[in-house]
Amino acid sequence: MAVVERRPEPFEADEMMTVAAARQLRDGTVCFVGIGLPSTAANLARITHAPGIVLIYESGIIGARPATLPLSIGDGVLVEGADAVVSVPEVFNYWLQPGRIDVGFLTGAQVDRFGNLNTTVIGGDYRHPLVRLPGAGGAPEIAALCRQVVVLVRQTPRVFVNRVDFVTSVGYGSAAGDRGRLGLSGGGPKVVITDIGSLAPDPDTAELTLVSLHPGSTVEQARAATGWPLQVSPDLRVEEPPSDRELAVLRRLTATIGGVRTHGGE
Amino acid sequence: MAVVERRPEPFEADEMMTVAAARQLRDGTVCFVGIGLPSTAANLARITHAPGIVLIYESGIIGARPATLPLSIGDGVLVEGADAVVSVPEVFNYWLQPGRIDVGFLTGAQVDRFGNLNTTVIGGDYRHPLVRLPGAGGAPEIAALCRQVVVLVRQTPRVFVNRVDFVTSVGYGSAAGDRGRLGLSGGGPKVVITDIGSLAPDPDTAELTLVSLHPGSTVEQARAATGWPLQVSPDLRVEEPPSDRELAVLRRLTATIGGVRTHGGE
Amino acid sequence: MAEIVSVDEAIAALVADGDTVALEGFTHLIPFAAGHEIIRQGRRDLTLVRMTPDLIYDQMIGMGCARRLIFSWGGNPGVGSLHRFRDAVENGWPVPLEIEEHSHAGMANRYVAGATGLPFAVLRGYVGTDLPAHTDTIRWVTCPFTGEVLAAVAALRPDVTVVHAQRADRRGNVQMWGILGVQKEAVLAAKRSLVTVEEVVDTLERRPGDVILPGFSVTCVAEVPGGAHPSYALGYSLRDNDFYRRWDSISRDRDSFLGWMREAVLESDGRRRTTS
Amino acid sequence: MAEIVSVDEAIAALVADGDTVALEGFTHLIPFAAGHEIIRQGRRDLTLVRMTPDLIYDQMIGMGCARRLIFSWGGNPGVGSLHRFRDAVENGWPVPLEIEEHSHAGMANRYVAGATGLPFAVLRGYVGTDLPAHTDTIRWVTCPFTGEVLAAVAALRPDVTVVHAQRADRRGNVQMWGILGVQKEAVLAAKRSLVTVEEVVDTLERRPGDVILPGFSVTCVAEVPGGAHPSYALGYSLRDNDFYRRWDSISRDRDSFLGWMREAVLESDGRRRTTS
Repeated sequence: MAVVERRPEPFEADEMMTVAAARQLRDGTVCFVGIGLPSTAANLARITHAPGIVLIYESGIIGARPATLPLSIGDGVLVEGADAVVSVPEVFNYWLQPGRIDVGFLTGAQVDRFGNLNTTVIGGDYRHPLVRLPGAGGAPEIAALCRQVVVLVRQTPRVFVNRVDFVTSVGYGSAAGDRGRLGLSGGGPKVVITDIGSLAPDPDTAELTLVSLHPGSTVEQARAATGWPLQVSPDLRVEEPPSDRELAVLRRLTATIGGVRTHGGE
Repeated sequence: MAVVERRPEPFEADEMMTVAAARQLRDGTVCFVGIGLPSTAANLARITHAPGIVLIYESGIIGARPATLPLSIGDGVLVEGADAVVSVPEVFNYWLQPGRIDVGFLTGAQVDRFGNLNTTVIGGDYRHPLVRLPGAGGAPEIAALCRQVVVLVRQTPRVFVNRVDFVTSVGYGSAAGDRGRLGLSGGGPKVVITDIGSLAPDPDTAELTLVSLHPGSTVEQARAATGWPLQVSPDLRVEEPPSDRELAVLRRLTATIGGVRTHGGE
Repeated sequence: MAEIVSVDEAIAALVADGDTVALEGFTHLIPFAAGHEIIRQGRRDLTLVRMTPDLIYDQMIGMGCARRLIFSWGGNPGVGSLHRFRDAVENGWPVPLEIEEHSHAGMANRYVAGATGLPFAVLRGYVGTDLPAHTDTIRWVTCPFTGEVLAAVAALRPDVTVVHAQRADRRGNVQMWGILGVQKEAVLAAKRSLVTVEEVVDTLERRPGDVILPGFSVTCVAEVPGGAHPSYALGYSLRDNDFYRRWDSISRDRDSFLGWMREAVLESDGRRRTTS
Repeated sequence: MAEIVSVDEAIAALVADGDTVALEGFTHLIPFAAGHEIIRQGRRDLTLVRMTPDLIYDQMIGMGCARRLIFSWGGNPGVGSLHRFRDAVENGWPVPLEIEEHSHAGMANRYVAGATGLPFAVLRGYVGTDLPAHTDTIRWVTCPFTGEVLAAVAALRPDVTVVHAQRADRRGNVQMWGILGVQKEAVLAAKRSLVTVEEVVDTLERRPGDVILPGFSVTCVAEVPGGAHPSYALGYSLRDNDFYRRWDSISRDRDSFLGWMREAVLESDGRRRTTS
């Protein structure tokens, strides 16, 4: 039989970002999922390489297996086929707080050099901000208490700042060892995945350092998109492009976000 | 038509005691029920004059309507027809603690002059008691937090003591005003119903005082069964004997306690 | 036993100007119809409490009902900003809006404290963040056994809590299922409560995952079919995700917002659902 | 994911001499078979934890498994005393038994603290009683908002919790319904856990009022039909009230107790239920 050579399917930067995030999740991982890219990535992992992954949504869904992707964290599609649905106090107090979650996904309007996240206010002061963001949601405790945190965020100099305007969620504070000093039980951001590549804390300084590039991205691009002098890991690697299967599942998933237009019981 | 005069049905002292307790419960009362006489009395009230009474058992049953009387607080018969079944932490934290219960029933191996109850130890010291009783169960918080407490206990000098050996549940402490000083939100024992009559706290001193006698009982009998100089209310009344209907329902109920002998899944 | 009334009677009886009012529902079962009735009845100076303000609070804030907002995440889920909320915080329009801001874990525990009759709740939270510096209802407490310092949050005790549920029976026992959010705690924490329901039935047939609020713990029940739209009631309706997306453009501009509110809420009698 | 094993393997693997062990079940779903296996395997110096010691702890105490008991109500419900518990406390037979005594509200909250990863829980309790003078795990904490003083109880973190449930699936997800007690909290508070179940099934069909313990939160599951007898599993068996009544005379006398234990437990292989 002749081997037919195919050109790899072209892909968007956001798709690479989502696939890279999905690859962080091993089978059996207990994963606290936010809405948007994290939800897409976690479900991509569940459908491809990690069928035994346990997805927990802060709306109280444990062991979610949504048939289509939810638009919000509380779409009815999350309830069907889930192992359990619990109250919001229970999901935070019984499941997140005691450290039962392996990986928590987070994002932010600002991410700083030490992986701290801001989703509260930008500019001005707290009472009179230039931009009022949605606020904390579940993020501060996810950042504090999950064994590992994966941050998913697009990389621009406005987002990747030297110091966040407001610490909504703690990464590594202002130096290595700060998490221990604060008594935070979780491990902090293991990796920050962007549309350019991935950053990880330097083992000595806890400063976010470029550890991988997506296919086609460059170190210069990453540096230009970062608001501090970005260090590059000596082991810088290039992420594998999305496989055909990853891309196919991802595109099928994203096409279903929020389902079709429906009337609310009228 | 000729009116047929009937002799009143004879009854036991325990039956009078249970009927008197049932009469304390108005329709619509939210009632925290312990096992034994309280459960019998509360269900008697539900079936006779108080169909809208809400019975709560500490095993987590809210709005119980058992077809037969349970032997234990956790018999399956309590689950059938109940409005809701909640966890034990929920029944204490969400329902008892915030003061949602109108009436709580209690009993004790000792009851003292100020309505304090002992279900812990008698004689010796705490670590080496003469008699080890079952302990507190739900009683301390029922005594503290229900709007009113009704105590059901047979009256003997060993039970009705001047001062309990161990305060498991607080009545009125050692004087009027003690509940307020302790910050207890519930009203304390409104009435102590015995096989001889009823005692209620004196409005000025909070000392338990004889306020009613069951038919056929005497003040002398009550005094002889009480371990402190028992005061008698100037308004001492005699309890109405059980009606035929009360007796009939009560006897039907008590005949069913614990159901018939059943094999546990063998 | 809860009284069964109409939603306009219930709002008139239970919600007064200046009250602290919680409308809860975590994406699911959001009591939109009751919120619209509060807008129609012109309530002012409310302290609005809600974990996720969502569109209903964007509307109430934009219509000037609120003086203060207590919350933990104020966005249009999966879509973007709440423009009326932002306009109030950033520009004081139509009236200035004070905020009291928490995390979800903090807000959930504040309701739990309220529901359980405690003045505060303890959690592992807020450490190292900038929130405690701005929010006085976050403090610290020391464990009397281990000496560890933990976060404490003040109990929430709303004057009124309003939620939507699938069903109630004629004694006012309320049944809800699907995503449960913090509704049970929010009702039990409040001094008074209103539950709007899809339908009042003779008997509540129990369902897996349902929660019952006994009638003696609820003040009023009102039958409002579709009363959660554009949110939803599992088993009765689907979330109107398209309306959530459209709200972004309706609400971005003050005039377009006011025009929509006039037509869809103020000039509606609240019995027909005209919000989409 | 929970591992599915036999009850004797599970006890051998999870319970060691000197461990703090909680067997929970509030009248309903008491894990008798697992308790008997602990007796058969001859465990010693256990700290036994349980809100309502019941017959199973009377048996374990009488057989000398326990050094210490943490509890809130030790009786034979509706019948009378636990004679072996009393004999241990009053006379030190067969070995002295230390006790750590709480109210139900206190014990329930100690499990909640353990399950939620907090070192203590706060409640309105114990005020004015003689319990705090004898129990060091009851202390006091001051509300940082109101200054009010409330009771604090230390978290319970058993080495092992054992409960019985109706069903589990092959991934170790556990399903229970009926009276729920404090089992979920007791399992989540423990470092290791064993759930014995009436049956292991392919798919858990959900039921009204059921609770699911996800497989990732449970260490071991063992299929033991009838494993709660003489307690019961709603939907599978009825409480053997007659045996509870008979226990009063079996257990009143040391020799009659030992004779019964030998025949019904020690010489049983633990696979057939021979306790009645």
